Amino acid sequence: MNLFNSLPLLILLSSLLPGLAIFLLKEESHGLRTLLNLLGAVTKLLFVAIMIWGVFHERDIEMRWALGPGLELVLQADALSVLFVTLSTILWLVTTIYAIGYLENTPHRSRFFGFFSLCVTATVGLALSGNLFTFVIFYELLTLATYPLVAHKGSPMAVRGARIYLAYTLGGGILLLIGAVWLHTIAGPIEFTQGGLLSQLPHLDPNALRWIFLLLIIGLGVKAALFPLHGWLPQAMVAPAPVSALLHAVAVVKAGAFGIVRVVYDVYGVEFSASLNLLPFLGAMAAFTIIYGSVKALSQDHLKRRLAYSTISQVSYIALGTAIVGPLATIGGVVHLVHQGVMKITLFFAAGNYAENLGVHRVSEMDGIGKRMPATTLAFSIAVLGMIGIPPVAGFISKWYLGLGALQTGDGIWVIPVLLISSLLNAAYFLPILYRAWFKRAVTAWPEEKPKTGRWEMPGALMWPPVITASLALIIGLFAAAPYSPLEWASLIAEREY
Amino acid sequence: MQALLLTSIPLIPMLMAFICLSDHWRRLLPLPALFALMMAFYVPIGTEVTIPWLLMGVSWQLDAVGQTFLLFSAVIWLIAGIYVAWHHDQNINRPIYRCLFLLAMCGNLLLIIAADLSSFYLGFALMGLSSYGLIIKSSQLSRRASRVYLAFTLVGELALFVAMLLIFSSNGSLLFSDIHAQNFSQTAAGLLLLGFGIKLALPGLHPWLPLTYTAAPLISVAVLSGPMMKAGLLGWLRFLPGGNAGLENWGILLMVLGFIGLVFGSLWALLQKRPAAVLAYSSVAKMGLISALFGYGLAHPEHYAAVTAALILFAMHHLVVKASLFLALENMRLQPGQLRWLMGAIVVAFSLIGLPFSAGLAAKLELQEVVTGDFNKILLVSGLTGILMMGHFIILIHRQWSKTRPQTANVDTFIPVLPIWWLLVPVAWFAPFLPWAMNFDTKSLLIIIVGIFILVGLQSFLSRGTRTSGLFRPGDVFHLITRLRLTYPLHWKDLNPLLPSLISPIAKQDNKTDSVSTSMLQPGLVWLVLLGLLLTSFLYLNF
Amino acid sequence: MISEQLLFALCGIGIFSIGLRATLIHQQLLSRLLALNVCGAGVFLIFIAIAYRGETQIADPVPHALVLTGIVVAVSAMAMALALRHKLKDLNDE
Amino acid sequence: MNNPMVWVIMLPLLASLITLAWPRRAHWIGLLFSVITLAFSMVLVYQVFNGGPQTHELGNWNAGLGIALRADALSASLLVMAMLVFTATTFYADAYFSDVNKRMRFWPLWLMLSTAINALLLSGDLFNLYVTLELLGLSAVALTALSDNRAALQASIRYLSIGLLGSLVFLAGVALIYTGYGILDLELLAQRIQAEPLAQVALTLMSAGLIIKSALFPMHFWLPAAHASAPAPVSAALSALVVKVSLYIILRLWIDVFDVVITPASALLIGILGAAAVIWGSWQALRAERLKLLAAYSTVAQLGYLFIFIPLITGLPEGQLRETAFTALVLLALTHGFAKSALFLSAGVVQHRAGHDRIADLAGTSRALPLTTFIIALSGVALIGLPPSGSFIAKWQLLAASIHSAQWWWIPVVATGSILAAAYTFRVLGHAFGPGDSAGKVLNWGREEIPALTLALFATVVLGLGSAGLWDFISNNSQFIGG
Repeated sequence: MNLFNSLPLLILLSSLLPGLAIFLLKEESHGLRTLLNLLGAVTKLLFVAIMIWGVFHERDIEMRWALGPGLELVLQADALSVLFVTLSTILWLVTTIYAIGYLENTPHRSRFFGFFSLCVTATVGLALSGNLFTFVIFYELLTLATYPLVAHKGSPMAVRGARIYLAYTLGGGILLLIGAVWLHTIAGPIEFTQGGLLSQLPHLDPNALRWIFLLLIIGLGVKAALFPLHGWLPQAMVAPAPVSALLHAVAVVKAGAFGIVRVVYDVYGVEFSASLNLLPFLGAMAAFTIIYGSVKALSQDHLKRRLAYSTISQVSYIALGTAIVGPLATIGGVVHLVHQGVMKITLFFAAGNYAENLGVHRVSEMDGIGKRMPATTLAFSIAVLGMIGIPPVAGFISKWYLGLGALQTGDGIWVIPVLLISSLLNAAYFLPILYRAWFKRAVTAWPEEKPKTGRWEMPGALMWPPVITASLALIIGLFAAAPYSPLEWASLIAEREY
Repeated sequence: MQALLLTSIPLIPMLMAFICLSDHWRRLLPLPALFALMMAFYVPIGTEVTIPWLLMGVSWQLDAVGQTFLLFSAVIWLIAGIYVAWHHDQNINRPIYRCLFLLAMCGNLLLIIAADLSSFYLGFALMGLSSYGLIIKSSQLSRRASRVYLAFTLVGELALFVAMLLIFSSNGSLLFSDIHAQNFSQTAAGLLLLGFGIKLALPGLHPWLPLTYTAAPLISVAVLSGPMMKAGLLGWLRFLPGGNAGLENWGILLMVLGFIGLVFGSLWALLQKRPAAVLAYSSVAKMGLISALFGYGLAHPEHYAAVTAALILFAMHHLVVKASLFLALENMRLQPGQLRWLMGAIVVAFSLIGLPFSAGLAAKLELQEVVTGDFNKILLVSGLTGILMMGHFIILIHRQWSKTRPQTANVDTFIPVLPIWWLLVPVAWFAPFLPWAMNFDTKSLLIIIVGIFILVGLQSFLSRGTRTSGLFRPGDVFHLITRLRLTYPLHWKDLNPLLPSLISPIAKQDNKTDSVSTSMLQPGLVWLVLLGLLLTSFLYLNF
Repeated sequence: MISEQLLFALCGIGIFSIGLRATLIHQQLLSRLLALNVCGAGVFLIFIAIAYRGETQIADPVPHALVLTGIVVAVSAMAMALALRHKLKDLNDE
Repeated sequence: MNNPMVWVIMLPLLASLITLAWPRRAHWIGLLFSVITLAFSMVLVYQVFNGGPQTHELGNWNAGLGIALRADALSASLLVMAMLVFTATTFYADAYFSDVNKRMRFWPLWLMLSTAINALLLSGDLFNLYVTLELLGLSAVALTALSDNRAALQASIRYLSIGLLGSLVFLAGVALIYTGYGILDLELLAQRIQAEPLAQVALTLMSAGLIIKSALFPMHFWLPAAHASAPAPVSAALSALVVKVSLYIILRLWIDVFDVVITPASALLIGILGAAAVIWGSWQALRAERLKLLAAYSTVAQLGYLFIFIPLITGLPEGQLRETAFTALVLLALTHGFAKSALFLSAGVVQHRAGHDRIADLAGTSRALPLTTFIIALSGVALIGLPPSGSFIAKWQLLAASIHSAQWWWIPVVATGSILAAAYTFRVLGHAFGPGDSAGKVLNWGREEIPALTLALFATVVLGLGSAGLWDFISNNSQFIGG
C-alpha cells in the first residue's frame, strides 16, 4: 500500500483519532484539547493537499476493506470527493477555532469537540466513499455524530430539536438503505463510476430503477432538506452556533446534496437518468424547495430560523443543477456545493457572534448592529450579497453557471424564472437585515451585552472566523477562473462526467 | 505601465473605500476621482488589460466612448467627492456613506472601462447596490425611497443577468467585441432594454427616480443623476449590436416609450412645487429623449453610428449639467439666501435650455443633423418643454431664495470648499465641446422666446400652493400601487413540522398489564392456537 | 384392537392434556406446579410406552434412561419452584 | 480428554462446584475459570476454522448410544460470543454485587448457567438439548430470583412454570421422534428424517416448546418481567444468551435437521410472528418507563428479526445467497448478544448510581455518567442497526434477502422496527442529555463500565468492521448449510 492508497484512511484518522482522544480528556485540559483539535485539522489539511495533487494528476487513490460478500468498504478520491473533502477540511479548521472561542468556559467541551471531530470524520468519509454501501454507512454515521451536537445544550428545546432531527434523518436513512440494498441486489456492488454505473448495465428493469431512484432521492432529500422533508432543519437551530454553522454549510445538509450529485452522476449517470425521465422530478422538487424556502424565510424574525430557511432554499440549487443535463449546469450545481458552504457558514458565524456578544437573536433587535460589531457585520453583509447572487461574491458564479446550464439544454428554460424569483426573494429577506444593521440607529441597549475586552469588537477567536470565511467567499468568487479554484474543479468534474 | 494605470482606475476607489472608513482619512476621499480624471487624459485610447483568472476572465479597455464617459463622470465624482469630504451633515459625514460613495464610484468607473459583460455587470451591480446607502437618510420618506430604489435596481440586475446568460450562451464569449447581430437573441435585447431602462427611468420603470431624487441627500442625487444614470446608456451602447438589422422593432418601441417619457416627464415636472422634484422629472423627460433617440438609432441601423455619437455628446452634457444643478441646490440649501448660488444655478440651467453659445445648443444641433424626417419634431418638443421646465425651476428657486434672508456662515453647515462648485460652471456651459465650437442658431432662439411666453402664461397657476398631491407627487404611479396595499403577509402560520407531533408524545403508561399478570390462561390459549397453526402449516399447507 | 403400547401412549397423551389444561387454568401457584407435574408424568408415560418392544424382547433402555433423567430434572425443578414459593410467601407475610 | 469441547463444559461446572465449596474466593475462581474457558472456546473456533465441524464422542461411546458433542461454525461462533459476554459480565458482576450474602449465592449459579449454555451449544442430540435446556432454565430462574424482591420472585416463578411447560412439550416432541426413528442424534436424524406426520407433529411440539423459551411473540409475555427484575449481570446474560440458545435450537431444527419437513407456510407463519415481535416489542420498548424494561422489550423485538430470517433462508435457493442470509442471521444474533448485554450492564450502572432506572428521570446522566451514556448510545446503535455495527450489515443482508426471495413484505417491517428502535434508544439518550443531576456524583471509567464498553465495542466496531471473517467462517464450516 503506497502513500496515495492510504491517503483516504489517513484523512479519516486525522480527525477520528483526535476526536477519540478528546473524549478521554478532562474538562479542564483546555490547552491539550485545543492542541489536539488544531493538530488534527492541520494534519488533515496537509493530507488533503497531497490528495488534491494526486487527483489532479490522476493518481489512483483507493483502498478497500471487505465486510462481507459483495459488501466492501471502499474509500477513494476522485475530483468530486476532493472538492467536498477540501471544503469540509478548511471549514472544519475555521469552525474549530470558532468553536473554541464560542464554547469557552461552558461545560461538556470534551464531549462537544469529540463529537465534532467525529462529525467531520463522517463527512469526510462520506465524501471519500467509493461505493454506495460505504456512502450509506457514513451517511448514517453522520446522523449519529451530529445528534449529540444538536442536543448539546441539553435544554428541553435542544433535546426536542435533536429528536426531530433524528426522526427525519433516520427515517430518510432507512429509505436510502432500502434503495441501496435493492439496487445492490439487482445490479451488484454499486461502485461510483464517472459517467454512471447503471447506464452501462442495460438489462435492468427501468421501472425498478425508477423506484430505487425515488427511494434514494427521498432518503438523501431529508438531509438535503428538499421540500416536504425539510421540517427538521429549522428545529435543529437550537444547536450551538458552530454546530449550526457546520450543519448548514458542510456536514449534514451538504451530505444530502452531495449524495444526490453522486446518485445522479456516478450511480445512474446523468444521461441515463434523463432517459428514465427521473430528472424532471428532481428538478421540480428542487425548484419548489428553492421558492418555498425563500418564501418561508420572509416571515421569520428569528435570525437563525431565517438563515435556516435560506439554507433550505439555497441547497436545492445543487439539486437543481444536478437535475439539468449538461456540463454547465453540473458546474453550477457542484460549485454551489462549495460556494453555499462558505457563505452560509459565514452567516451562521455572524449570527452566533450576535447572540454571543450582544444577546441578539432576532432580526428586529439588530438595529444599528453594524456600528457595534463592524467586522462581523461586514462579513455577514458579504455573505448575504453572495447569497443573493451579487458579483463578485461566490454565489454569483453558481447562479451564472446554473443559468447557462439551463439555457444549454432547450427544456431547462423554466429554471431561469426560478433563479430570478429566488434571487428577488433572497434580496427581500436578506436586505432588510442589512438595512437594519447598517442604517438604523440602535434604539435601546443590547439584550445581553458582554463587556468589551481587548482591542476587537469581541474575542478574536470568534471575530476572525466569519471574516476569514467571508473573505474566502469573496476570493473564490473573484478568482473563480484561477487554477485550483472551486470553479476549475467543478469544471474538471463536469469534464470527467461527460 | 498604462495597463497598470487602467487597472488602478477602479481599484484605487475600492482601496480608498476602506481607508476612508476612518474619520482621519476622510479628506482623501476625492483623490480616486482626481486620479481617474487624470487617467482619462493620460491613458491612451486602446489600452487593454486582460485578467483571465479574475471572475470568469475579465478584460478592460479604454476606448473613445469610455474615455468620454470616464472624463465627465470623473469630474462629477471629483466635485461631489470634495463635498462629501468636507460635509458636516450627519447623513453624509459618516463612514458608511463615504465607503459606499467610493464603492459606487468604483462600480461606475469599472463599468466604463469594462470590455466584457461580466466586469460591466460587476461594476453595474456594485454601483447600483452601493448607491442604496447613498439614498438612505434617517427620514421615513428616504427609507421608502431607498426600498423602492433597491427593488427596481434588483429587478434591473436580474434582467441584465439573464440577458448576459443569453448572450454568453449564444456567443460563447463574454467580450463585447464578440457580440454579433446574427445570433443576438431578441429576448436578450428586450431584457437589456428593461434592465438599463430602469436605470434610465423609461416611463413605467421610472417611479424610483422622482422618489429617490427628492428624498436622498442632494450630493447623492448629483452623482445618481449624472454619472450613474448615464451608465444605463453606456450599457445599451455596449451590449446591443446596434447598427445591424434585427433590432428595429425594439427601436420603435423605445422611440414610443421615450416620447411618452419626454411628454409626461415634462408635464409632471411642471406640476412639481419643489426644485429637486422638477429636476427629477426633467431627468425623466431628458432620458425619454435619449431613449427615443437611441431607439431611432436602432430602428435605422444605417444612422446608428452617427446618432449614437451625437447622443453621447448630448448625454455627457446632460450628465454634467444635471449634476451641477443638484449641487447648486445643495449650495443653496447650505447657504440659503446667497445670491451667488442662485445666479450660478440659473447660469447652468440656461446651458441646459440651450441658450446661444452654450453646449446645450451645440448638442441639440448635433442631434438635429443626424436625425432626419418627422422625428426631428421630437427635438422641437424637447426644446420647448426643456425651456418650460427650466423656467419653472428658476422661478421656484428664485422664490425660495427671495423668501430667505442672506445668512452669515453657519458653523454647522459651512463648507469651506463650496467655491469649488464654480469650476463646474464652465464645464457645464461648454462640455462636451470645445469653447470655440459654440455657435448661434436663430431657430432655437425663437423656440426659447416662445417658451418664455408660454411659461409666463402658465406661471400663475403652476406656482399656486407649495405642495402637490396624489398622482402628481414625486413617484406618481408608485403611489397608486401602494394604495392597493400589495404588501406581503408577515405572519404566515408555521405549517411544519407536522412529523414531531406524531413522534414526540410518548405514552407514560405502566407495562404492568403485560408483565406481571399471573393468569396464564390467555397466553396459554394463544400458545395452543399457535401450536395448532404450526401443526397445520406442517401438515396441510404444503403448497 | 388397540395394542397395549398404544394404549399406554394414549394414556400418556391424555394425562399430559389434563395437566396442560390445569396448568393453564389454575391461578394458584401450587396447583399450577402440581399440574405441571401431572404433565410431566404424561410425557414420561409416553416414553415408557415407546420403550416397549413386545413381550419377547427386553425393553429399549434408552427411553428408560431418558425418563430417569427427566424425572431428576422435574424433581429438582419442582424443588426450586417450591423454594421460590416459600420465599415469596415470606415476603408477602412481612 | 484433551478436546476443548469437553473443557468448555467441564471448567465452568468445576468452578461452580468449587465456588460452592469455597465461597470466600468465589469471584477469583469465577474470573479465572471464565477466562480459561474463553480461551478454550477460542481454541475450539480455531479448530473448526481449520478442520471443519468437530465431533467428540464422550468416552468413545458411539453416537446413538453415547453422548456426542458437536461444534460447527454456528455453534462455535455462538459459543465464543457467549463466553465473551459471560466473561465480561463476570468482571462486571465482581464489581456489581456488594452484598456478601448475595455474592455467595450468585457465583455457583452463575457458573452453572455458563455450563448449561456451553453444553447446550455443543450438544449433538435431542435429549441432551432437553437436559441442558432444563439446566439452563433452572439456573436462570434461580439467578432471576436473586433480586429478592416481590416482583423478581413473581417473575421468576412465572418464568419457571412457563419454562417447565415449554420443556415438557419439547420433551414430548423428542419422544415422538424417538418413536419414529429410534435415534436422537441430530446428524443421523437429519439424514433419515422425512416429511411424514410423525416428524411434523414432533417438530410442532418441539417448536411450540421452544417458542415459549425463546419468547417469540406472542409468547414473550414472561420475558420483560423476568429480565427487567433480575440483577443487571443476570439480565444481561438472560437477554443476550439464554433466549438466544433456545433460538439456536429452533434454527438447528428448522434449518438443519428438519429442513425437509418445513413448508413455506410454516416458515411464513414463524416469520410473521417474528415480524409481529419486531413491531410489538419495539413499540412496547418505546412506551416502557424503565430502562431495563425497555431493554427487555427490545430483546423481544430483536429476536423477531432472527425469526424473520427463517422464511427468507428457506425461501432462497441453496447456494451462496442462502449462505449469505444464514451468516447474516448469525451476525445479527452475535451483535445483539453483545449489544444487549452492554445495554443491560450500563442500565445496571445507572441503577446503581442513580438509585433507579426510570427513563423520565434520567436527566443529567450524560454529565454524571458520560461513559455509561456513551455505552448506551453504542449499544443503541447496534440495536437500531446503524453502521458501523454488525447488525447494520446483517440488516442490509436481511433486506437483500427479502428482495432476492421476492418477499418484499419484510422490508416495511424492518424499516418500522428500525425507526422504532431509534425512537426508543434516543428517547433514553434525550433524557440523559437533559440538564439535572439525578445521577449522583460523576463517574469516569468506573470498574463496572469497562466490561460494558468492551461488549459494546464488540457489537459496533469489531463485528461491524471485521465481519468479513465471519462470512468465510460460517459458509465454509457450517455443518449442514452448504458445508
